[in-house]
Amino acid sequence: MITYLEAIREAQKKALESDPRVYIYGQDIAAFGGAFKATKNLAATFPGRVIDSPISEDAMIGSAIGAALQGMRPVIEMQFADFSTVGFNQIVNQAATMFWRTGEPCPITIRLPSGGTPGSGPFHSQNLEALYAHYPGLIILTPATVEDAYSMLLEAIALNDPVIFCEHKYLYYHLKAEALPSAALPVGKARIARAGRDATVVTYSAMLHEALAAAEELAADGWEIEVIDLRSVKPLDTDTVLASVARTGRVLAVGEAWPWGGVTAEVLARIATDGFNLLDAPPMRLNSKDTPVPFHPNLWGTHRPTASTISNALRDLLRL
Amino acid sequence: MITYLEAIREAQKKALESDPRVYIYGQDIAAFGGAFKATKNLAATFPGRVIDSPISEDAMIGSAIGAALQGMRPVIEMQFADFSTVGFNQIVNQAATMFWRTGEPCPITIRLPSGGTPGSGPFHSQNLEALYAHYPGLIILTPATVEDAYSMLLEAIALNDPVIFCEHKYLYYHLKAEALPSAALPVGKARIARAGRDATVVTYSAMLHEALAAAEELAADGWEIEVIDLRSVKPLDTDTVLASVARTGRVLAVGEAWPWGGVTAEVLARIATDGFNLLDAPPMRLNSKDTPVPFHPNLWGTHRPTASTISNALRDLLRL
Amino acid sequence: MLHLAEAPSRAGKTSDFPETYRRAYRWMLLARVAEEKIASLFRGGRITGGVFLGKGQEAISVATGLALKQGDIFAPLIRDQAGRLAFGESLHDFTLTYLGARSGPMRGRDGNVHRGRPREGLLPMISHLGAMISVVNGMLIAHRFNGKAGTVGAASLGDGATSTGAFHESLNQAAVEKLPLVLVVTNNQYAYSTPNERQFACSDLVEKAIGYGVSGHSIDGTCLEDCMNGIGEAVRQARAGHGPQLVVASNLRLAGHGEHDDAHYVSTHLKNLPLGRDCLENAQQKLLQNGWAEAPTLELWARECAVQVDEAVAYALREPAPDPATEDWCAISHRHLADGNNAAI
Amino acid sequence: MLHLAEAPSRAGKTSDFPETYRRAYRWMLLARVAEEKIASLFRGGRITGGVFLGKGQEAISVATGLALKQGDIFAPLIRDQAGRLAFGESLHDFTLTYLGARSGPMRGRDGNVHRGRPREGLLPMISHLGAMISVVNGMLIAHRFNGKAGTVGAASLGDGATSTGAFHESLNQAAVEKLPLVLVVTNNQYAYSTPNERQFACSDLVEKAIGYGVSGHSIDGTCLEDCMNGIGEAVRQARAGHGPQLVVASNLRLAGHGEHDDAHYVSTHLKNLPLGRDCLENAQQKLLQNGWAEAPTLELWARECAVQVDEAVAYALREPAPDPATEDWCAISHRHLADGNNAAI
Ligand SMILES: Cc1ncc(C[n+]2csc(CCOP(=O)(O)OP(=O)(O)O)c2C)c(N)n1
Ligand SMILES: Cc1ncc(C[n+]2csc(CCOP(=O)(O)OP(=O)(O)O)c2C)c(N)n1
Ligand SMILES: [Mg+2]
Ligand SMILES: [Mg+2]
Repeated sequence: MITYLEAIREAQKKALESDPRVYIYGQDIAAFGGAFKATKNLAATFPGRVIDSPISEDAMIGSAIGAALQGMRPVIEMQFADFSTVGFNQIVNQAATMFWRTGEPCPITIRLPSGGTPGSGPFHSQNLEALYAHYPGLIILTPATVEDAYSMLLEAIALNDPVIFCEHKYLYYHLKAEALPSAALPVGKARIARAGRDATVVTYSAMLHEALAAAEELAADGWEIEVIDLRSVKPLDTDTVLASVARTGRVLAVGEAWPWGGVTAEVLARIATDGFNLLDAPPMRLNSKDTPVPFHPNLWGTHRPTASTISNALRDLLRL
Repeated sequence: MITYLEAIREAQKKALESDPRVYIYGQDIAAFGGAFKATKNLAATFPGRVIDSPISEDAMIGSAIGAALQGMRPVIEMQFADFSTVGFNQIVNQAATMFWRTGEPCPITIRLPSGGTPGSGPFHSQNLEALYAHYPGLIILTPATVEDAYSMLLEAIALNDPVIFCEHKYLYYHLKAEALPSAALPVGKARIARAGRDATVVTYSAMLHEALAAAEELAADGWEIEVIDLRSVKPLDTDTVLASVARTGRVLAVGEAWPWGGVTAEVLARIATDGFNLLDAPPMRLNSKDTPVPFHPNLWGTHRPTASTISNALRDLLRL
Repeated sequence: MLHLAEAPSRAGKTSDFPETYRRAYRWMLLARVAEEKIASLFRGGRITGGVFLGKGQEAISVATGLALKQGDIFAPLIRDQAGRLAFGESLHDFTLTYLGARSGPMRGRDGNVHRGRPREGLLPMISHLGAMISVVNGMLIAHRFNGKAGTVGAASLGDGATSTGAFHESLNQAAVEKLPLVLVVTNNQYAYSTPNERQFACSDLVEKAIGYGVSGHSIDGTCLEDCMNGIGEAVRQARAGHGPQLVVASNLRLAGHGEHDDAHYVSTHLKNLPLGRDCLENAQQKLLQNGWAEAPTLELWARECAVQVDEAVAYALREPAPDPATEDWCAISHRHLADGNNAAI
Repeated sequence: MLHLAEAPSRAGKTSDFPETYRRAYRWMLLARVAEEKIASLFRGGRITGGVFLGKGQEAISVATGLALKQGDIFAPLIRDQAGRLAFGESLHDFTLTYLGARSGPMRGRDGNVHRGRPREGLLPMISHLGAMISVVNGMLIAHRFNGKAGTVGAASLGDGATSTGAFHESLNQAAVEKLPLVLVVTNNQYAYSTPNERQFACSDLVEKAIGYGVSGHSIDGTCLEDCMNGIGEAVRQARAGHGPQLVVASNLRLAGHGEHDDAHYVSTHLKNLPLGRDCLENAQQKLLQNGWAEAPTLELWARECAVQVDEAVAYALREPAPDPATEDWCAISHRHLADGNNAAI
């Protein structure tokens, strides 16, 4: 069995092995192996290529951009996604604009340990995919499975464009698979995680598992819910979403991030503009509440969508 | 005649006059009067209360938060909205979370000279309202008229919550009104800028004027287009939008910002979920292109929506 | 809140050094005992989230808290339990927050070290390192506007946090505005696992002072007396209008970065240096050597602290957790401006 | 690109100081003439966007450009026309970008000072001050990985930009990594309208060097010789592996912040100090005094520069503007991953 976190480590190991241009830079990632141990043992195996950085997110990302311009393939680990706000400018204004301004590709991968876990609170729980997706020039990946964590990270490092890799901390240890995948869907393609015909749930990252549990729950009542795992939120695979809505006529978009302008807003806007006539009922969305992410597990469990709020929403949707 | 820029200056003057807790802090805003002269003469009139800051956006905003906690009402001028990315963390993680975490209000106003003008290029043209609206805890204002620039800035300073005040540079000198308003719609209410019955355009800030021009153009063909000026994008006045869509059955959302997760996505998501049955045709949206904002006027004129692309979109919408 | 027989108190600060030293020691002891208790609850699975201890850093922390007066401002970080207590934070705020009680100052919305009471001058840290300093600056700017002279603001920082842009911008801002900021950098040789040599290249962090045009002070963080004198002097200078003061105290963290961390990476060489000594033990020896306290008194104090901590933990354990059903899910103070249509269904 | 009778060139750098000095002077002169031309086109309404001049700063800028070799890296800022030319940027890149030609290096996507050719080691600045330094660091890190020793990276900065967090993080990063970075801070006494005393509180910016553990160099920015020697020394030190070098040159900007600004706020006192002298005039006098060039030669050079500039402007004016219809509106290199469904209709 291999965990989501191990898959991330293995992908980095494979990238370091197979491509001499790859190096990893982040706080406490060398001898210590990272706050989450995502780079455990890599510094020893690849001397000089897994490097501890000072607590300087802006300079960390800036330097990665420079190295990428000289042909390297840096992977930057943010200790938590939340801290990328202090490296924000280099990401959105330097990395994201480089290709468009100069024609030079900027192949950097920024790993953002994202999302809530019980007790992690307002500053260690954030989901920032919508923030980065709003800016032109970035690719935003949100793997929900062990297999995708592995294959999409490898693909991210291989891509010539800057990639924001949103890995979900809640899945790090919880999620396990039998083995690493040998083949994978390419970046940019959504996946039908569960087939159904009565309604579609469009989701990604940790919420996929809540949605699958909700679908399972509704299956007991005879409802067949289709669940789509977006995998990448930019580009967003509208075609796969619309094809599903064409089959089901009903859609619920679910995200763990804040509501205003999040992935669910973008998904619904696309369905409304391009798939309006496919809908048998108003589309719905479910997000976290519009407050900072609370520390206490009681509050946290209510702040974000769960299998139970998703299945409630689905029952409403099916009734419409 | 008073310009949009002068209205901003007058509002700051009035606030300084009437409330001793108000002070203004920003780069080159004291003796020099600001890069755009939005604080011209204010330092002389209010000695010690209009203060030049070092080029330290993070510390500028952090200090405003501290002063607000001690009962002051700081107004922070960013020299350009684009530079708020380096003060981003203090805005979204310190100011925006303060009330929720501690129960203490954080009354700061951050003025963001926003939006494109010919030749201002990728780093002096950005529209960041969606970025800030995504975070809980902030109020985002986007005045489109001289009157709103004045009254909403005064209201922003009076509010107990952090306000991101997106003033549009393209309107600074172009837009004029007869006089400053004596009464005003409160923050949080959208305004029907032009009444119509055939379709609704939902927009804000500089795009309002492009939309009004498009509506005028279509009026020549007998179409009556309703134009809604959102005024504030968070909170977003969904009621006024839905009431209009109920009358017209057709809607086009227009924004100057990038498409992914922008105001137009949020507006369409709300209409789709809450106003689905009001629609006679798929809703549409129009945004800038998904690239950095180009420098050259030729490119810039194509990058953002204009009266002519809006009227084209409206003709499509009316044909649907 | 404190019920010690002879409660150390902020009121009645005295120039009687042994008395102040005793008070400092007792806050340090209380902090140590309280944190050990939380650590044991953590090991027992009773704490959600992280636990970060100030073990080995109590001297510099307490010296900061003690040097401040009512009306001053303090922005503590994760290793400041002693300083918080000395500044006036109640032990109940500590236990209620760690145990996630609704009645704590953060009401379960934030936890562990993320607590404060801004109205009482105690800032609740956000996690982003360096971010609290400019907030202190702003509070001092407000005091200047309001003609409140003589207020001092202290902010804590670690060696690692000196690498943040926020540290730089805010210290420079304070210098330009000549604010009474005391920036207390505790160089415990590591930022999480990262040693000084991967964090900065100057030979001593206090060398940064000159580049900002502020005064610098070097302190032995293992020696309570040195901490009290050094911080005391820095606070006096700031209060007297001599602008920001950069204090650098050296020591070792005698715990993991957090309680999940065994700190195996800490060099034995450093542990064996004077730098690696325990400031609490040092202070205890000093008390005995100088005849400022007798062994039985020290034992009494230890028992008193244990009682205090047990009481505060028991109290917090009885307090109800936050209730999501009655929770007010509104992030702004003007409820009528909440973006209600936008909430999750 | 240059067709001077005796073209100043980067190839064939010589240790013959007068010859190098003459070359430097001619690049300075060419920069001055070229910028004056653009300023006059701006006044005539022929330029869109801002125009930012390096007038008075040519000496420090050219010294930087000249001290670098092929394969080195240069991150210029807004007052670096002279340094760009000396580093090897073609005058056509300058005019094509200012005039918004599609054939310029930025293809009309970005303008004026926002140009560069990363493959040739010339970085195109983004506006956010301080943001280019860490990019240079990264390029140097890549060179280290690739075993390219002896490469130097120079980044320009203003006094105002030293207040940014980006400056701090990147200089510290370079120091920790011991990178061959030469950070050239031109203290022209103002950041836009803001004087030094509102920007920092140390007595001289070079005092910052010690706090980063890097070498510092002070230079008279009005004296070409001092600039050449000082920068030359800093570059040598960096190239020899002695880590980052912080160079601080002092002078005055002899123009507005941009051409829209009359710089009325610049103090007359400062203008009358030696600091306020024009480095180009100084260099010219030196040439004459030392007999390194005769007056007729200077006149010839001036005429040659004017011809060059006129040619480059005329060329750029004939080049077509970008065409939105054929423009490739794709912000990423992998076209198949463009978020097509998301485009404006
Ligand atoms: C901007 C930012 N980046 C990363 C982190 C994650 N982080 C939390 S504590 C820590 C180490 C801090 O070290 P130091 O400043 O020396 O303080 P110490 O823990 O030693 O007291 C890190 C990297 C953070 N909180 N903020
Ligand atoms: C982060 C950031 N904040 C603000 C600005 C706006 N701005 C552009 S140039 C400038 C002044 C720069 O002064 P200085 O660094 O001294 O350089 P100089 O213009 O004197 O050469 C300012 C404030 C910016 N470009 N970046
Ligand atoms: Mg430390
Ligand atoms: Mg300057």
